[in-house]
Amino acid sequence: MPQLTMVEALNLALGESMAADDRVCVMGEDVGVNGGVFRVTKGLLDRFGPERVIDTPLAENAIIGTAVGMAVYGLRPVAEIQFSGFTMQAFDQIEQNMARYRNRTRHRYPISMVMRAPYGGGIRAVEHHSESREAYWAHTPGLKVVIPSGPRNARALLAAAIADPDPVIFYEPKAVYRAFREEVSEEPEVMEIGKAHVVRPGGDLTLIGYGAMMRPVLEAADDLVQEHGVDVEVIDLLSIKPMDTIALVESVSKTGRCVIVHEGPRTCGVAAEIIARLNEQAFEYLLAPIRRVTGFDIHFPFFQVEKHYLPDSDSIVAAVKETMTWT
Amino acid sequence: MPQLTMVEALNLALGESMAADDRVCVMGEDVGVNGGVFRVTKGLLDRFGPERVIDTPLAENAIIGTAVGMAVYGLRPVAEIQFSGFTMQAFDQIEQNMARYRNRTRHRYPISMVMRAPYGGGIRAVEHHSESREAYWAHTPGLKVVIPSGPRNARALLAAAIADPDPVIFYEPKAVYRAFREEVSEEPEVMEIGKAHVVRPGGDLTLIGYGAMMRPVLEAADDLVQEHGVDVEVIDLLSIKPMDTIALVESVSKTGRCVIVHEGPRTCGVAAEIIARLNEQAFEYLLAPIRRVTGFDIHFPFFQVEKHYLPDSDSIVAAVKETMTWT
Amino acid sequence: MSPRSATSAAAASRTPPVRIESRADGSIDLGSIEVIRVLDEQGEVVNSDLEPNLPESELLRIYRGMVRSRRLDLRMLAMQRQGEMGTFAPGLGQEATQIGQVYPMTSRDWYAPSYRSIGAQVWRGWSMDQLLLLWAGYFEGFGIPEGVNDLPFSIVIGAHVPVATGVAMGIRNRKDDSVVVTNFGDGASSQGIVAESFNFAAVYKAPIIFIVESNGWAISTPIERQCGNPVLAARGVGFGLPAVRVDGNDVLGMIAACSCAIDHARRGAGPYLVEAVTYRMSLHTTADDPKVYRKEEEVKAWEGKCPIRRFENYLKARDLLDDEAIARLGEEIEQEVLAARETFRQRAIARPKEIFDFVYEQLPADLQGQKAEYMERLKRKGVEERGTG
Amino acid sequence: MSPRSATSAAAASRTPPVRIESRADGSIDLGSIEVIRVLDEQGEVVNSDLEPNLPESELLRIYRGMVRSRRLDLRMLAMQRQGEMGTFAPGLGQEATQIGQVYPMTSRDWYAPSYRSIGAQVWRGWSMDQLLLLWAGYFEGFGIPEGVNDLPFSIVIGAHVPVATGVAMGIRNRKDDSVVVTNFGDGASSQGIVAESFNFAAVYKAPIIFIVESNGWAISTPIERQCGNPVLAARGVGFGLPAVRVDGNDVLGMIAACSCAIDHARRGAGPYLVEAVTYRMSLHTTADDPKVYRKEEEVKAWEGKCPIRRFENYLKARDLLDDEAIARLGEEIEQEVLAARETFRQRAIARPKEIFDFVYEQLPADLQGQKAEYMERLKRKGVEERGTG
Ligand SMILES: Cc1ncc(C[n+]2csc(CCOP(=O)(O)OP(=O)(O)O)c2C)c(N)n1
Ligand SMILES: Cc1ncc(C[n+]2csc(CCOP(=O)(O)OP(=O)(O)O)c2C)c(N)n1
Ligand SMILES: [Mg+2]
Ligand SMILES: [Mg+2]
Repeated sequence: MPQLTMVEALNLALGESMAADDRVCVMGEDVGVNGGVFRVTKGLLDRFGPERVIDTPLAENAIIGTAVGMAVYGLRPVAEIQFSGFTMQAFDQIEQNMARYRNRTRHRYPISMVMRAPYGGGIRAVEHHSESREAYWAHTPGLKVVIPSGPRNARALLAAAIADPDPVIFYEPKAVYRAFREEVSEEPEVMEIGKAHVVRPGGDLTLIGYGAMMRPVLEAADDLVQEHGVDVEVIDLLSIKPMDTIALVESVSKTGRCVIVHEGPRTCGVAAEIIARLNEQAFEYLLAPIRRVTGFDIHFPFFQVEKHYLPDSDSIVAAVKETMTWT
Repeated sequence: MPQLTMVEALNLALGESMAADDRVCVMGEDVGVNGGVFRVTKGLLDRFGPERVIDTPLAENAIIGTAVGMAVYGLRPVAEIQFSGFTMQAFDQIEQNMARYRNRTRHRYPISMVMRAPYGGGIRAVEHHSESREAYWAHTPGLKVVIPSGPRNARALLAAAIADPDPVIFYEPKAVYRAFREEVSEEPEVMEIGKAHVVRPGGDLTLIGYGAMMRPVLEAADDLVQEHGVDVEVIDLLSIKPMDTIALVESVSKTGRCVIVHEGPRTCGVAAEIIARLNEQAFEYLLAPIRRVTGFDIHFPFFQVEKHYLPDSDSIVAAVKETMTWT
Repeated sequence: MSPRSATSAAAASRTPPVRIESRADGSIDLGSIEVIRVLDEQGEVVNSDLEPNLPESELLRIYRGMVRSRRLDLRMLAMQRQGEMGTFAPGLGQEATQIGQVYPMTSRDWYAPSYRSIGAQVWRGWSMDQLLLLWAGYFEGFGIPEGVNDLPFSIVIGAHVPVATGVAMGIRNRKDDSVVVTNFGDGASSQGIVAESFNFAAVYKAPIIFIVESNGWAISTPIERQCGNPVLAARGVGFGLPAVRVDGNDVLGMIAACSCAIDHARRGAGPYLVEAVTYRMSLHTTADDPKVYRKEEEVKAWEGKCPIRRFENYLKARDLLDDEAIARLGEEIEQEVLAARETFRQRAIARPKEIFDFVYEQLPADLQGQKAEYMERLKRKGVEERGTG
Repeated sequence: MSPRSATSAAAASRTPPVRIESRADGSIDLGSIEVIRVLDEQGEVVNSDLEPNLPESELLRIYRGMVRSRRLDLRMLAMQRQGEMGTFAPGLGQEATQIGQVYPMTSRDWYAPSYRSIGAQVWRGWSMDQLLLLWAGYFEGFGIPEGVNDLPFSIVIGAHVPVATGVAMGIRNRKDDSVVVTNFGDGASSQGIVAESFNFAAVYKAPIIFIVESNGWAISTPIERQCGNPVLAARGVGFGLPAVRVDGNDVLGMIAACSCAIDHARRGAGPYLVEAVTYRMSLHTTADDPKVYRKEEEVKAWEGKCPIRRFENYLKARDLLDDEAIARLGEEIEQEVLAARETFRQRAIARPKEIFDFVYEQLPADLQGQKAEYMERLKRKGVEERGTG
């Protein structure tokens, strides 16, 4: 089995989906000749031609709007937004057409499309290149929101997103793009959207993360188990919407304690929603307040200090330890 | 003291602010000659002239972007978006300039402006005219978000928003626009942004709402007190961001129970955030899971059935009664 | 001076202004916009070269389409005033623009209308009772009829235009020979997404016809305050779109222009921009009061340009119609409309239980709980399977 | 055929296509775009009518501005390669466009640059060390210097254009006599917000000069695949903006065009669109590899059009410069740049404790808790007041 980076794994998934279904096409700024600024679409133009790998003008709103039109026509576009910061430009077409078309047309025109975008901090980038605003899409009816954490699940989830009959926002943690390699099956692999993954079972506390945060989460878990004797259960959310509430409730009903980690701003973020659901469905099992280790409600700082802003294993360990003090 | 509708009270606040400060100007689609499609800006063009009451072309993104520029120049624009559903068009300029300019320029260009928009359901409107997506703005660093519930606080909060040194999203519950009259002081009145209002003190359960939902909330409260013997404390949030966490924590620490009501979609909505904060800061006082009576995670339905979709006093009473069963 | 504390003032511009206009060493000619009509305001043929060569039965079909549009409009207004209809946007006065743009389309072509295209939608195959359902706030009204290749209109100004463009890009990619026709207003031309769509269409040579129905007003904003250049066809050249300006109250002019544009797109030559100059005779929507912002004289002046009367005169001159036939036809169509109202009334059943059923192909697990909660609510209220809303 | 199950096919378009173009009964002339340059590629004056009448000291100041821009650029590239600088966008080859657009401005005028306008920013009064701080990821770099009336550039393509337009609307409202100059790329011209801004500026006759630096590429996308009509000045007519096309590698041509445009705006005649045709000689940004998408020959061809060499030739011909002076001046400026690097290195101190301090005028109560939590984190990590980042 080949050892791939996440970029290579995503490229593999795109190539496989395009080979298997000629309705699948890729579009966006610089995705063709240039193979994408992160090279996720590298080589696809040569393999599939300019009709299926479409370099677009520089206009995110039209990229999503025309992708919706192509989906109406019956194609399955995978539209790339170069950085998730520029999805703001496309908010109009995402919220008003991509997310609504199926409902508005009473199933006549389902929008089977994916909007891919690299998201998150940690790559020493300029303003607008480090945002994590998946909560906007979680709050938007009609969408699904998927965030992989490693090469293998990235490949399998992107394949699932492309095959999904509904519009999927697919956020790729760019800090993970080339951070490590993982074995990826040579056979096409698909994972079900909507399922969280228990990465490490444990009995003392449930630690929930996703995307690029899984690395500090797992680092913290190692530290907690080995240095602090806290047997944490680690859950990788993978799908933000739909959310695997059942898995979360099950875990917290067992552990009674929970810490949630994400990069995005705190207020009305994904952790808030998880807390609300656990409060609703696991209230009687809670032994301590659920802690959030998240981005703050401020603008993502300039890159010389981003490492302090981003949740790290140290802050996660501190939050877990605090939670363990409740009796 | 005159009895005013919310529309009249807002009109009063605009006129007062414009008369007091010649930097204040009003802009948007149909705000001038037409006085706004809901007549909130009626008469202002005649009083203050076309330089300060600006009818704009039909482009929300440019309305917000140019308002930011006018604020940079030193004016204090109050930009109207005709319906909050069309703030999606302006997401780019709201998130990328309005919310960030002060930070980006290290206080050199603070953006003292207001974006007003009617929001919410209940007026038998077509698609995109009934949304409540205040959570998008609550999740966006750099903004403040204010939602009045009646004529008097609408007038006082709008005056405060215009005077505020930071950009304020001001959402007006259009179902309340002409629903009732209230005494409004003849003297200019200003309320502090960031403070919740305890509308009715009580000891058994904290019922939190805002905007148009205050009417079913108060209806439910009456019913609960009179018919069900539940002594609810009712809080009108008024300011979504900053949120008056202290007031909420204080109340729930006393009552131990809480139900939160809003129209917007549930996932990552304002109620989720309130629950997260109460979980963090009032955990030891909670006697029951906090319930959400909110809009569902679906598109706002067509108007023949909207009354079933919107939270009503009946659903609130049911949620409160359920919460009271926990012991 | 800026109200913001100003920075140090400086000397005036350092270089004396030079008038470029007269001294350039080269120039790029931008060409011109053709302005066309076939019939003048009296219905006389003023350009027989452009006159579409149509059989008499077709001419009468077109006439009926326009009258049907008007009658439906007037009926809806009456129904709205009686509380039987929600807010809607009358197409009154724009019947030639509407019918003229859909007439040259085949049923395999794709139509992406605006909210003011009710008459055109009926032409395309939407039943009138369904459109009544739609505007009366019943969700069923939005379902696209079998066999009709249309997009839903968008309430959000201009937001349907990129979607229409995307359909055309799909057509182009698949070398399908259909085309897309979309329309929007003069106000919509200010929306950035419309400009983005022009550019995408031009870059990909997508087979789409953009019809801007320049009806003088966007709610209370006249075209002169809406646009730096009120000749909207002139946008074409900057984006690389061939463009034409048509008298939108002349149905034959519209048919000529749209046929030409559709043919252009169908043979792979790319998109086309058609500016139809017309006038919104009625309210913006039933929630609007135009007296606040526009003069009666302006409306009066346009009454003289009525697209239906003009076409009637033409048909009379060709002996295809006389006053008696006009009256008879009008009555026939009125009966159609009344029959549609009857059907509408029978179909006007709110279905509150449906609201979760069209959001996703399958309702995700975490929405099932919300649906159950909602169903509980309906049950508490005693709302039946097909509640009366 | 649509991959979506198609609706019933129908007969071909009903009306035979008519060629409008040749048979219109009227037309609107769109005029033409003037194309100008003062110096040809060898630096010979080809249009003395447009030649700005500037004192020699000013000509040399302009020359120094261009050289400073280039030297800073090259130094930043070297620093970036050594890990001392973040990703940035070199302005190499666009020095004439940059200096030519700011030269005619007064300090009271407002400048709204793009991210590729580093040389122009230095001209406007930004110290080089501060710009180095900015691009090296230190937040302090973004503070606008005292006395400089500039907007921050926007990383988001086109997003600064409406803000610049709003400043101009403010100027217009207050009858202030300053103007706004803003620039953006050919790629940015595809963004809807740029079109919206054109229209707003035209409707309000706002005193703003839009400079589109058409440098051939938007990352890997050549102008031909970016725009339906690659003559971007042609956008002007549709939006009601006077427009001119300039050789962007001719600094005198740029000065002539921009002076004229600024004068036009300053006297209340409204906005102006200047298309500067130039070429991005270097990488898109330091994260980019242009070899993947463009041919060396194309770059080579543009080397012959170097804006600095061209202007040198002109100055030599006017006996204002010789090879020795060129070398000396170059060395002087190199030293300036190195001194700025030194200052930068001394100032390059990350301030992690500041990140909450600029979001609101006063930190709201509910953010104070978050700040405290963050300060705890820093303390746990042992990060000092002025941490090394
Ligand atoms: C994005 C957006 N902004 C505002 C509105 C409110 N609105 C509805 S129709 C209209 C005017 C549209 O004018 P125009 O495009 O000329 O079309 P017309 O109504 O004249 O047919 C406005 C402002 C809207 N529906 N969508
Ligand atoms: C809204 C937005 N989309 C995408 C990007 C990524 N991006 C940065 S520069 C660039 C190309 C810009 O091209 P152009 O406008 O021609 O300016 P140039 O870089 O050539 O000066 C792109 C796509 C961005 N910064 N902002
Ligand atoms: Mg109009
Ligand atoms: Mg460029």
